[in-house]
Amino acid sequence: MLFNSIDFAVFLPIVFALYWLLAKYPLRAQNSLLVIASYVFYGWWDWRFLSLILFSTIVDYSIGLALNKTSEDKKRKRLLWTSIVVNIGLLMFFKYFGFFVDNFVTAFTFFGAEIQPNNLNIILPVGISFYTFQTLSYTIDVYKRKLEPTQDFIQFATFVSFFPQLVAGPIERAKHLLPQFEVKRHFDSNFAMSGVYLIIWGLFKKVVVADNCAFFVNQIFNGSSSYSSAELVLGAVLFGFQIYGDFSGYSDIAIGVARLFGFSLMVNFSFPYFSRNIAEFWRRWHISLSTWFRDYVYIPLGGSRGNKSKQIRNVLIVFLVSGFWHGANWTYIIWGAIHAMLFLPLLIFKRNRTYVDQYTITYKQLPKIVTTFLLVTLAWIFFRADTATHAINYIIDICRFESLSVVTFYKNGKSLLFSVIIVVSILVMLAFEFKSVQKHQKEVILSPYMAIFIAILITFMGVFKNPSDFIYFQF
Amino acid sequence: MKLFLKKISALFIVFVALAMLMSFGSLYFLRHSSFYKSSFLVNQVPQDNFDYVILGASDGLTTLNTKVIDSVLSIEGLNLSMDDTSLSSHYLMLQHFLAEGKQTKYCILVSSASGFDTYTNTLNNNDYRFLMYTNRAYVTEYYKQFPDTRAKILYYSKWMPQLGVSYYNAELFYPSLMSLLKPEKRNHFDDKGNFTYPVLNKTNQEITEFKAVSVEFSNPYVARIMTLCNENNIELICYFPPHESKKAIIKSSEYHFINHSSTLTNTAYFYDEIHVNHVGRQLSSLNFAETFRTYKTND
Amino acid sequence: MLFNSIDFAIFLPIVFALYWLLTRYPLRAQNSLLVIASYVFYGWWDWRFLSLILFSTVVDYCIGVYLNKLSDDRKRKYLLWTSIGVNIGLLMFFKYFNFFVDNFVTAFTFFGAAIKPTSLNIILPVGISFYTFQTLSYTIDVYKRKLEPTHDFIQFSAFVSFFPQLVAGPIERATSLLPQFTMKRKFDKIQAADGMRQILWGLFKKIIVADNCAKYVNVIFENYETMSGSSLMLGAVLFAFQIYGDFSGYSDIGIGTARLFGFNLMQNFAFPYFSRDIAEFWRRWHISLSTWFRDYVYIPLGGSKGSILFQIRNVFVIFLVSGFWHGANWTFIVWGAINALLFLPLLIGKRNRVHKDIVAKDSSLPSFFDFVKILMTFILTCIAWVFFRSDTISDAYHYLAKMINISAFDYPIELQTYVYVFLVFFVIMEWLGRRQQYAIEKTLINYPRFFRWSFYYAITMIIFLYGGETQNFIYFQF
Amino acid sequence: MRNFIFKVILFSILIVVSFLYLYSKRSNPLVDNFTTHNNNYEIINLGNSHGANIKYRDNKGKRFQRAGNTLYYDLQNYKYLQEHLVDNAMVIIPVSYFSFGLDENRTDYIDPNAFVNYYYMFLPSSSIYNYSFKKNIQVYLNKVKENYHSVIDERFFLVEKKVNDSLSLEEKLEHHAKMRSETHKIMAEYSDPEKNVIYLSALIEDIIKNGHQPVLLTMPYADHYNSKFSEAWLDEHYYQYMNKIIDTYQVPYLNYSVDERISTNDSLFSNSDHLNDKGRIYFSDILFEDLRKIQVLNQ
Repeated sequence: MLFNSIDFAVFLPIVFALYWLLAKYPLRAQNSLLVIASYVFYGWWDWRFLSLILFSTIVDYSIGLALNKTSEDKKRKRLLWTSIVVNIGLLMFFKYFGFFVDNFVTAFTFFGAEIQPNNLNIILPVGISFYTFQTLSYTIDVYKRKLEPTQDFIQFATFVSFFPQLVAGPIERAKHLLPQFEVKRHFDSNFAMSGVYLIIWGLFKKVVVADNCAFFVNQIFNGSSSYSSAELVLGAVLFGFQIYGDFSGYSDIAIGVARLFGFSLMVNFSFPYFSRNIAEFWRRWHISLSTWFRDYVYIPLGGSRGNKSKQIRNVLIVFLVSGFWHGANWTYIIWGAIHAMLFLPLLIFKRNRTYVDQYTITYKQLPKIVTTFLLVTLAWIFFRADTATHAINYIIDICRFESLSVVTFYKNGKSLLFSVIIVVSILVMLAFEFKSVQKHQKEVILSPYMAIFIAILITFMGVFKNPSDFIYFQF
Repeated sequence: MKLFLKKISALFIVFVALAMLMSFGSLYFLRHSSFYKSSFLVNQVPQDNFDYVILGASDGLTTLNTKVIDSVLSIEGLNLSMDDTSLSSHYLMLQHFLAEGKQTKYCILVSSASGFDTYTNTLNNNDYRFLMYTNRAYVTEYYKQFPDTRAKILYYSKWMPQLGVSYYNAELFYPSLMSLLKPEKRNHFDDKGNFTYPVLNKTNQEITEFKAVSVEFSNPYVARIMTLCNENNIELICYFPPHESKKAIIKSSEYHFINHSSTLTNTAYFYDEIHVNHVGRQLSSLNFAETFRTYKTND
Repeated sequence: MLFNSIDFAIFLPIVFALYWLLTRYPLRAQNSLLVIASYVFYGWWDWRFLSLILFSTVVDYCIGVYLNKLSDDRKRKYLLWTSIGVNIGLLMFFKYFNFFVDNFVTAFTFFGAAIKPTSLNIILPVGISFYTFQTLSYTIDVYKRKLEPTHDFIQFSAFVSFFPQLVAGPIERATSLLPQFTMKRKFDKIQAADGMRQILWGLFKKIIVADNCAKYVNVIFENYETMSGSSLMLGAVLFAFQIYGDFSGYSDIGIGTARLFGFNLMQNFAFPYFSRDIAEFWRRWHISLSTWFRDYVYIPLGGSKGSILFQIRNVFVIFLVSGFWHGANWTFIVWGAINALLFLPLLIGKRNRVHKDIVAKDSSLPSFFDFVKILMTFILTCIAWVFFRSDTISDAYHYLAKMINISAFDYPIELQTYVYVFLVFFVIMEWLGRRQQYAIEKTLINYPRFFRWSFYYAITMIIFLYGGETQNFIYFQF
Repeated sequence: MRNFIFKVILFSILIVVSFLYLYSKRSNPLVDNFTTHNNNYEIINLGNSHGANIKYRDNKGKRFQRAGNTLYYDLQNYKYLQEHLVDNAMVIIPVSYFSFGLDENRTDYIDPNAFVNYYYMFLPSSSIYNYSFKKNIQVYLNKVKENYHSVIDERFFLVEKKVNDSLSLEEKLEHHAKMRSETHKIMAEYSDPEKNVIYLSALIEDIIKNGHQPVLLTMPYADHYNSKFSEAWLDEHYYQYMNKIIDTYQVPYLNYSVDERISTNDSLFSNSDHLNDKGRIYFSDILFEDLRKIQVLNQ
């Protein structure tokens, strides 16, 4: 069930009403309602996915309990590894099986042997990477005794399948979200109103910014050879905004919906395009995922202790794995590698923490921001291209510079209209975000007047004809 | 909780009211513009009586040039075709034409051979161009009959216009803003409703054989258009425009028809398989004028 | 003599000059000048009205004096009721006699008996409801020993017939106005300038806002059957502006002229259309009348003490009587009833005291939810105004029914653009001045003198050049 | 105190100055016609809009008529203009069918003071019928307002809707005659004819007293217009009074109302009771010819 679809618009009020009607009853009633709602929400795509998430929940719940019971180390380590294997195994099988088979075959044909691969047509269950990582974080925290495991299965099931953040994150840490399920939620209207404003803002970013950009991005990327270099560059830039609008829009809606039910989820994006260097970009982009990798991959590997080469190795591993996490395709791995290349010089010259506490931006830093944005856009080309070769050709076409015409953006009334809408919507988005950054706010806070203004923009500038899926659904 | 509900309803009501106001405004300005054929007919066509009216999709729009036909036969014609539509929209356009109190002696129904037979009960892509006349019964009834969501959105726009105007914002909202400044601007058609495709550098070779396609006029809308024409004593003529590869074969039927599907035998006249280009249009208009003259004389 | 007529433009300077020439003489001279001026002003319509006001003044003066002399209660109560009887009786006779006769006849014909009514053609003396209420407040205050009665007849008649507030209020309370007649007034330049400014703003409200809207409101209300829904809505809104501009304009001119003579009258309108709920609207609309009803009807009836049912009864009585006070027609009673119905939920929910302070006290724009409340209250009052304006209740009902159909979304009738421009300017000025006694009292204080003068010059020229056809004041029929 | 009064006076002077400026901005053609005289006249004519039918060849003769004028103001205009006439000048007094029925200030107009306010601008207060000082100020203020709006706000002058003159001239005159005759019949019975007779007699006596020559005249009307008035009606409302005055003062009287040289020829009329330019020239020649005969007679 898409967030920007009519079924969700009907589903949400019903669950909201039921949820707060049950406020009088004991906590279990509310939690079980949430589980049912989440399973309905998740089953809307394909009910067969439900079995998968149920399996993963049961396994991790029992491991959590067992970890708590046994105190002797060797056993606990074995339990931990079973949980990791089960989760990563599920992920590997559903998401990357096809990828490994194809590459295995190409590798062999490379050596001349013909093998007929019997790749089963595995449909990728939506949001699998998100909730597997979430349950994994639970078992690891329990193993490290940072967290008491829950005895109540329903509570754990709601934690895993909490529908706002089930399908595309933010990947919640058990330490942060699980306790909220144990305590009774009281309705706070200001908190809920801030959730509503966040939903409106998320919808704006998704329906107006992302979907409008998609109109040109798909054109340019699908026929990238027949466009001038200026158009190709603009295509990449627009994809940058498309993916940001799409993904941060989704997270905002998720956080907003969670607030309606009294839960507070962590911030997933804090204005990444205003970062002044790549290190800061990775502290602001998809915070839940990057912190997950930092806590459960980077630090176990030794993190930033040890000598320089060890640090570089850890950084490379984290970037490659997070790239690979995004999808079963070489392009994502290369995308991760590029970001690693950009991140390393900062690490080596110890400038990766410079802007940690400098929140407000000064105009002098504008060139830094623009260069960071261009570097990130360069990486996005690989992220969006279908195959690595397509991305490389794309970049080569850009460097040819033989024509700089941007005619596709105004060749007929319709494309001119879309260009105007895109420019206006991006300016509006950046204006609001700039205001929030300068005020050192964690998210864009809309006043009622602004909410109405944004809602009007959504109605008259949004793309409703063929509601495109959230990009992040394929990961 | 009560405060939250009050705030939410206040926000929602003001938003709905504002959106409704803006969309009614945009429909109002569209009604007073001539951007689309439906309001062009109301605002920029002073004459009330015509000798013939052309109803068709993109083929009707680009095959017959009423100016040529009018000069040859010294009669008065109007081209009301709209691209990307089907026979159901032509029926609606005829209703709209009559509702404006205008009269015509002949109605030229242009469609490809398959168009007369196949009928899919779905809304056409450009049927939204009648949305500014939702206050008229025949328009809402038209939208009501189709099951798909787009038709439902257009139907409910009678009371909540922002549904239609926001769904088709690129096609309705922005043209209305533009027609606020330039009400007389037309969307790609001249003051008689004609449009033509440019002459691309197509190959110049003879078309020798055509694939035969039989036509039984099984599309129910042909009969409905026929009854509507009879009620207003209009003479219905079905016209088969030139086609690059298909030839329409019509067994005897109760509809008058002019079958020019295979008259143009050179690819140089065609813009693409079913549309003629500027030169092709000139030729087919002259051909049509000749055959149409015989109809005119014997009644 | 209308405030917006040339006669008044000549009458005022003369009285002003004479009045301040007499400052050297004892107080009685000034007061007697005021009495003469007021009687000339009132007699300008029809000198026969003078006898009525004189009679009412004499009666209440004597009752006031006797009330003070007597001490045994039964007699005092007896005197009080005579005063009430005389005043209300006069009012009833002149204003409502025909109304009762007609309804009496229709009631009878309803039962089949046809009676030929002998309704005399009584011309309604202008402002009768205002000064009768004023004298009544005097006698009641004296009865309750809140006020020492005056022993100087001239002073009392000056108080009753003080021309700026004689014809359409504000209905001054004896406790606040009478003492001002006993002291000597000294000329104060700032107060006089302020008075002139208030007169100017009152004229602007009356001539530009009220008269220009009246032109369209009359057209819309007379043939509402043929009008589209949106024009009917426009008509209701324009009438809301017309009646506010007309009545608050008059009060401002009245208060302004009183200030020229050194008197301070109470504020009659505190920007009622910026109120956030009906209760606040009734604390800001026609303050003098609503406080009069509150003190002399609502509180004696038990006010907000007693059970909730009791309170509801009191509220209904107040609203119906104040509606009926506005005119001898069922529409006014229905208008009062509607306002009562709108007021009840607030009373029951104990939320009628919520909005006491000024809207958006510190910020320059109202918060969004205040804005919605203001809008809602305005819409409700407009619906009530439809009943106030229509001739019969069925007209009003059909007017409202016709408003809610598909034609409500057509384009309303064509208004000249300058009407819209001035209405928007008017709303902005009222909003900027919402914290003051009237709209432009202090808004321009810290601007240079040249800017202030050009502003007044522009307003005066606009008043002359864009004024609507002179309509007499609506409130003159009450 | 003094400072306050000084400021008030200064402010009001400012207002009065801007009023005078606006007042002087645009002259009024009617008022100029009555007030600017560069030489004495030998022949003038009074009367209402019908008086415009006379066209003088040189500046010795001048028209002093006004649309919808009444006999009372013909008298006052004459008194106002008499010193500008040479001795034994000729004064033509055209009288229309309805002139005897009108009251002095034309209170039958929709806006009762629309007619008289022009006279406030130049006639002395003694000759204004129930003159009021207040009204005088009102007129000046209205003039200021009018000048302002005509300069600033063109929309003040409503552009009359263009009547689709697909009707032929003949039908137009017939339609106009029917409409005009009905209003004129009402006007004819609006007020007491006796006082108009008195005004006309006073006018003629004054003219004779000053040694000028009065001439009564009935303007030519199209047959369409005449056919609407029966003989009996005309006698009762018009000829009865005209004959009485003619007999008492032996005034020369020219009656062109049914002169077949003009009434039958529709092309001479701009509408059923007013001549057009061609008609005026043609009628003026005839009139001056007849006037010369009378003058010879009198010498």
